[in-house]
Amino acid sequence: MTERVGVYVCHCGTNIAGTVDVSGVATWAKENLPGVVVGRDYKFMCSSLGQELIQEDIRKEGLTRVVVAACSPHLHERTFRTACANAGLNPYLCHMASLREQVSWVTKDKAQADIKARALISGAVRRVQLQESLEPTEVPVNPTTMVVGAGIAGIQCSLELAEAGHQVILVEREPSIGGHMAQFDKTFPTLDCAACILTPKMSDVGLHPNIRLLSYSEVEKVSGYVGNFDVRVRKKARSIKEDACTGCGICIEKCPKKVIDEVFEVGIGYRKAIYRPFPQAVPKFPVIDRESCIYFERGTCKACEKFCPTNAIDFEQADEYLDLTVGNIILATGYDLFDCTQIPQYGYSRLANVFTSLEFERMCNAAGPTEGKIFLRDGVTTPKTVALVHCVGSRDKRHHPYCSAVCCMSALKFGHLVMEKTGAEVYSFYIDMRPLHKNYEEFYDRLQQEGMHFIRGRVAEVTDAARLPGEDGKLIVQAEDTLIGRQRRIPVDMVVLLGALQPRADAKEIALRFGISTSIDGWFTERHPKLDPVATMTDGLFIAGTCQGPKDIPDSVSQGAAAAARVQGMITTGTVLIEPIVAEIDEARCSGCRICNNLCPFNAIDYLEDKAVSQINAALCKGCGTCVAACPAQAITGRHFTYDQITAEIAGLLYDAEVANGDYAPKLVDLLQPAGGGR
Amino acid sequence: MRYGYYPGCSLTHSAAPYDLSARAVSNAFGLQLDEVNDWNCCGATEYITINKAAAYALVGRNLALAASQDGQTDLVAPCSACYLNLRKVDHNMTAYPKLAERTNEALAAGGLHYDPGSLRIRHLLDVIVDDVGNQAVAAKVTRPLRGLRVAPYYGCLLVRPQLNGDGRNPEYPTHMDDLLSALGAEVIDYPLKTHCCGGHMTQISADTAYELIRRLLKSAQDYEADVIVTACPMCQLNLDAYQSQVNRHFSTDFHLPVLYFTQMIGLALGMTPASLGLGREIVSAAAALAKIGAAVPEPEAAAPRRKRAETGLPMPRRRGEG
Amino acid sequence: MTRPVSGNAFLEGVVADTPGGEALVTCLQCGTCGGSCPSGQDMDDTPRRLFAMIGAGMRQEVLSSNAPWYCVACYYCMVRCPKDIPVTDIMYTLKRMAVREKLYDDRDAPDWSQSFIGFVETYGRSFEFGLATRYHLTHRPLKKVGVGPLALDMLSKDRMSLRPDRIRGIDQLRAILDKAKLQEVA
Amino acid sequence: MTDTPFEPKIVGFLCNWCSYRAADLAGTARMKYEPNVRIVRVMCSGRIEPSFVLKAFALGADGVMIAGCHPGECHYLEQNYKTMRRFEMLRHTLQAMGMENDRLRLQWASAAEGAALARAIDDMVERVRKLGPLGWTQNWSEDSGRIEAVRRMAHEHAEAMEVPA
Repeated sequence: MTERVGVYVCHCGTNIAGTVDVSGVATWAKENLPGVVVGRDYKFMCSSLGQELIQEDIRKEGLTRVVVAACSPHLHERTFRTACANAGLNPYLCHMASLREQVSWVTKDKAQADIKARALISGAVRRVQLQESLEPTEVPVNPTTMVVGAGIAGIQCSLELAEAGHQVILVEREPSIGGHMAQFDKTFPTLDCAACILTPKMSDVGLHPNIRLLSYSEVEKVSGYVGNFDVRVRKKARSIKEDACTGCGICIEKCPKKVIDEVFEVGIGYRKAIYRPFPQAVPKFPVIDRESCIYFERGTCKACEKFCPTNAIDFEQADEYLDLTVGNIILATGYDLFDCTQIPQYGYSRLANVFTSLEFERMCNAAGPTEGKIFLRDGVTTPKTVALVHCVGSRDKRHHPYCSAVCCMSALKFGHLVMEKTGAEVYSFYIDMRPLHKNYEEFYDRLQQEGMHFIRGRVAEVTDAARLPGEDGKLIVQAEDTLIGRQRRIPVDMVVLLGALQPRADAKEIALRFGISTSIDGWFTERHPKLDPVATMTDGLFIAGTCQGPKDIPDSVSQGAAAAARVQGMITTGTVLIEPIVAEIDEARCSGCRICNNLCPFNAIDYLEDKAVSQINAALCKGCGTCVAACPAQAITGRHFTYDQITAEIAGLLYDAEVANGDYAPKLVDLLQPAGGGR
Repeated sequence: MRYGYYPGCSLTHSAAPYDLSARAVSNAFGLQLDEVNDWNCCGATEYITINKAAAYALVGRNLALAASQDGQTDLVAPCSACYLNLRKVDHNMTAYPKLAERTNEALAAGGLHYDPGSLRIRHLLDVIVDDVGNQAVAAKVTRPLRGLRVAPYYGCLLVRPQLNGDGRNPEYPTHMDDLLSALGAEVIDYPLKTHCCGGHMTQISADTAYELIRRLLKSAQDYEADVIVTACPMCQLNLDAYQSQVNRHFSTDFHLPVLYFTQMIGLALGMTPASLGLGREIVSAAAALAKIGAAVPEPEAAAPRRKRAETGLPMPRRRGEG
Repeated sequence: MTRPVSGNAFLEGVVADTPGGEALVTCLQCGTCGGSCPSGQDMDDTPRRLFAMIGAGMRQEVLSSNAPWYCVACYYCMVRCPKDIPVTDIMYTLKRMAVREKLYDDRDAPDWSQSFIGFVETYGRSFEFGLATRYHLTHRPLKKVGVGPLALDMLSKDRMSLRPDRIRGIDQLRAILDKAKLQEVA
Repeated sequence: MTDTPFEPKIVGFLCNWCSYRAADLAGTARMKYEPNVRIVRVMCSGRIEPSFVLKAFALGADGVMIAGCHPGECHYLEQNYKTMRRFEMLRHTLQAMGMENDRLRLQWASAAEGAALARAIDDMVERVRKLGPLGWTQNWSEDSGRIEAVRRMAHEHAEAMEVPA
């Protein structure tokens, strides 16, 4: 069969036409490339007029294939596929050549640009003729959504979805929801207290009929695909009968075992062995920490059980496994704080009065270990001077190259709190002040007026080695004041390190479990950095909040809402189309060697014992083609990227090559690859 | 274990006690040190100041000679400055092929060649801590340094710079601390243990150097150290020989002996002070060593050269004195 | 590999003559170097400032700054620089340029280095006593307090030799160094 | 840049998610680079069969560049590790066929590394330009030993694939 190909070369204004002889190339294609019956150039192919041009030719000229030589397929492939579809041509019979990104914008020499443009077009023409009609498969979307992580971002999207009348399963690792925000005291730039704005939302979550809250639980396993995920959740044993517990808290009161709270109080406060991270915790049920519980250590005590009025204590309780099915998953797993001991010159963990930002938040928090009073490590002395160190682990190639986005504002907030609570002098050591969002710059201005000192210079070291008068018994913060160009030593009583926000320690593991990708640092990767910030490359999986990158509360909330909106869209549509660009096994050719089985990271390939062949689950297959390349029997076809299509494209790209190599090389190719049938 | 040994100029004279004790201690642990044949100066911090190509060639000769000694894979330097120069040249020749090419071009003029990366440049302290191990060291201790408060002084070039992130913690190392505690000493944790001794500033801008030395001595004294322990001849020289200058300059009265970690090991292993070159420090260590029942020998040992010394060139008179 | 900003011969020169110097163009101007420097107080311009001046092509001013000569090579700046700029090595490069162009502010440091390598080139080893005499007595007899007794102490403790040690392969070494010097000027 | 007589033709296989987006970025940023590389888009570098590379050489390419996401950043989680393995195998094959290493290049480029990709392309074009045309005719035909080599490789190829992920 001979195909009738139409080639359309776009000027893109002067973006392409300025460098490439568009009309020349179009005519060249029509005259020289076999199968091409139409060769046109047009100012803007993506305009409705441009699209109509194609559609008209499909109808009038009976085109069976279309090549659009314009911009990157990532921009307009969908546009032209739709155009073709509307004219009755299967969208997968249209192919694009990227003349703008790959030729006109990157090539100086016009003659060379023409040669390359022709190559790309001839490649596309050769390829498109071998492309096949494909039909996406349609699958239903389960209307229940799982949200993983119940910090402010997770809480926000859960509430948005629940309010819209959809079922939500909210999974939280810790005994209570709330995340980092629950640890904070005030929030910048408005200084309203974190608890006051967060706890109402938390109880909404706890009470909402559409939200099933699984706290103290972790996702163990995820399988399935967009619209139909199967998730196994492990509900860790709380040792509390939730149906019996009233949350009266008498057990906590009576528990004789006090331990340092490394999680919620970040090591500067205490909790009991049976505990609730904080008074307004949701759910209200406490949890027994079996590592430190005396009963689990020695087999005696049971004080909690004795005093519990409703017999809610259950020492024998075991982990519970829940198998759930959901249509979409939103990851809002948050961040970890940088380990400040990694910068020894700042003395954290060596010099008592060096604190991390989270320790300081807890100290400022009225419900925290010091009931909101700012003390030195001794727990009694009020500091007279405090230094705030920015960029600890951020903007540093040795740790995290990125800016953590929130530290400047936290520093301003801390400065205000210190001055308000203690009247101490406050010095902020910054590299660049970055108050980016609404009312942030104004907050900076306010702190300047409140008398906070700002020194532009990254702190070189914090030491207790006194050298100059007035330094004895102090911590000396040494830095270059870069605006003066001189070294300065500021003696202070307390140093607060604004540590970087970094990905959760297990971020990469989690990403793998859910089948999404991460950046080198470990932040979850969004589908598009600008235009698709909450979707991931994996359909049905969305991300919100700081698991995607450093963010402050307003941004996390917006992302939570955005992710919810995206999911609602899927739910209302009710069904989802699955890309037909997948791999397919020809049972007749499959030798059952199972090489492909362990090459697939998505477990899309099953081995059918009875037939002794492998089979691909189209819904799970993401179409990477690795198995296709690996199959020694060439039994696997990679739809839309078949062996024949790609080799044809190669041949086209090299239209102007001396065939010299060709005379011998086909032999080679056959040696390595008996050019396999359907591939 | 066999190692190439690059003593460096200081150890031939100003730090002779370091060389003496280094060899004695290595012997005790069965480390065979093969001195690099006809080695030359590493250029200290000076050559690179005047001429980069020559500075690299100068060190290159030592590397080439060391590598040519058969079966030699590890080159040990007891002097931190030599240690850095050797490893830096090796590292940069590896990282920058052009640099290696030019350096070898120069070496060729002397019939030599060095393949970057063919030697592992080590500091003697690292060899003892990593290859011998503190446990093995402790096992050999016969005269624990009990009751002796020692201030481990690392200085700069032992831990900095980190070339491609290698080496110890550049700000807060603890390997010498651990070694000295293994010897039974009371190790003090003072904040300036990796700060600078002034390097060659004692020669060209004394006031700058004296201030740096003062800071170190003060910090060690504040923590009531009996003795400062170093792994670098330059550090030892500045803290020991210039201590009186510093005292005069700031009218302080520091009296802190400065010894080498190898001397401390030797003492703990029960070797005689003389065999470790003790008694040749300018600030007497007698009081400190008395604490562990070791007597400092009279410096008369050094008689022969002394004669010549008195007939030597006239020394400048002390200004503002007498 | 960072491409150095073209059109600034000075910057390009500094980068080209410093292993790892490419990072210079990424300087944050955060001042970690100047803040960490033990002799920072004595410097007329901090390293950070010099880097900005290099970026501005202020050759004359940079090469006549005293900062590089106060560098004690403690490498604190280098291990702390958040951009992996080889600060200390750049200081060495600036010294070499200053020496080549005779732009340094004070002769002491360069002359010290000169007399040091003078001995190295003659004997193959450094010669402390020779340095003490040649440099301190001839070069600045009055400026140096207390080197006398120091030298005496060292002699009496047999820690200073009156005779230089000479390596056997001195001719070989000279041949190598001469070749290298040709490279340097080239 | 293009005043040398010989202009190599290089085929680039770029993965859809990282390296192809890097090429897009290089374009959007108007970074000028050598026009010699002609790009084939595949969904993942894992799709690239060694025979594609041989085919490219066979059809007259003087060099082939394979580009994918950085290890650990693969959109398909870990498929680029398989690419790495195949690349090594392929390198053996081509060496056995007497081909210079510089004609085949594996390049990691994240979607943000347009500049890096452009530089890599410039660098490769420069190297291949130095090597001159592949001219397989001369250095290939008469030597039957090479055919053997390739057979052996072809065999190893099958085995290389068996290494589990």
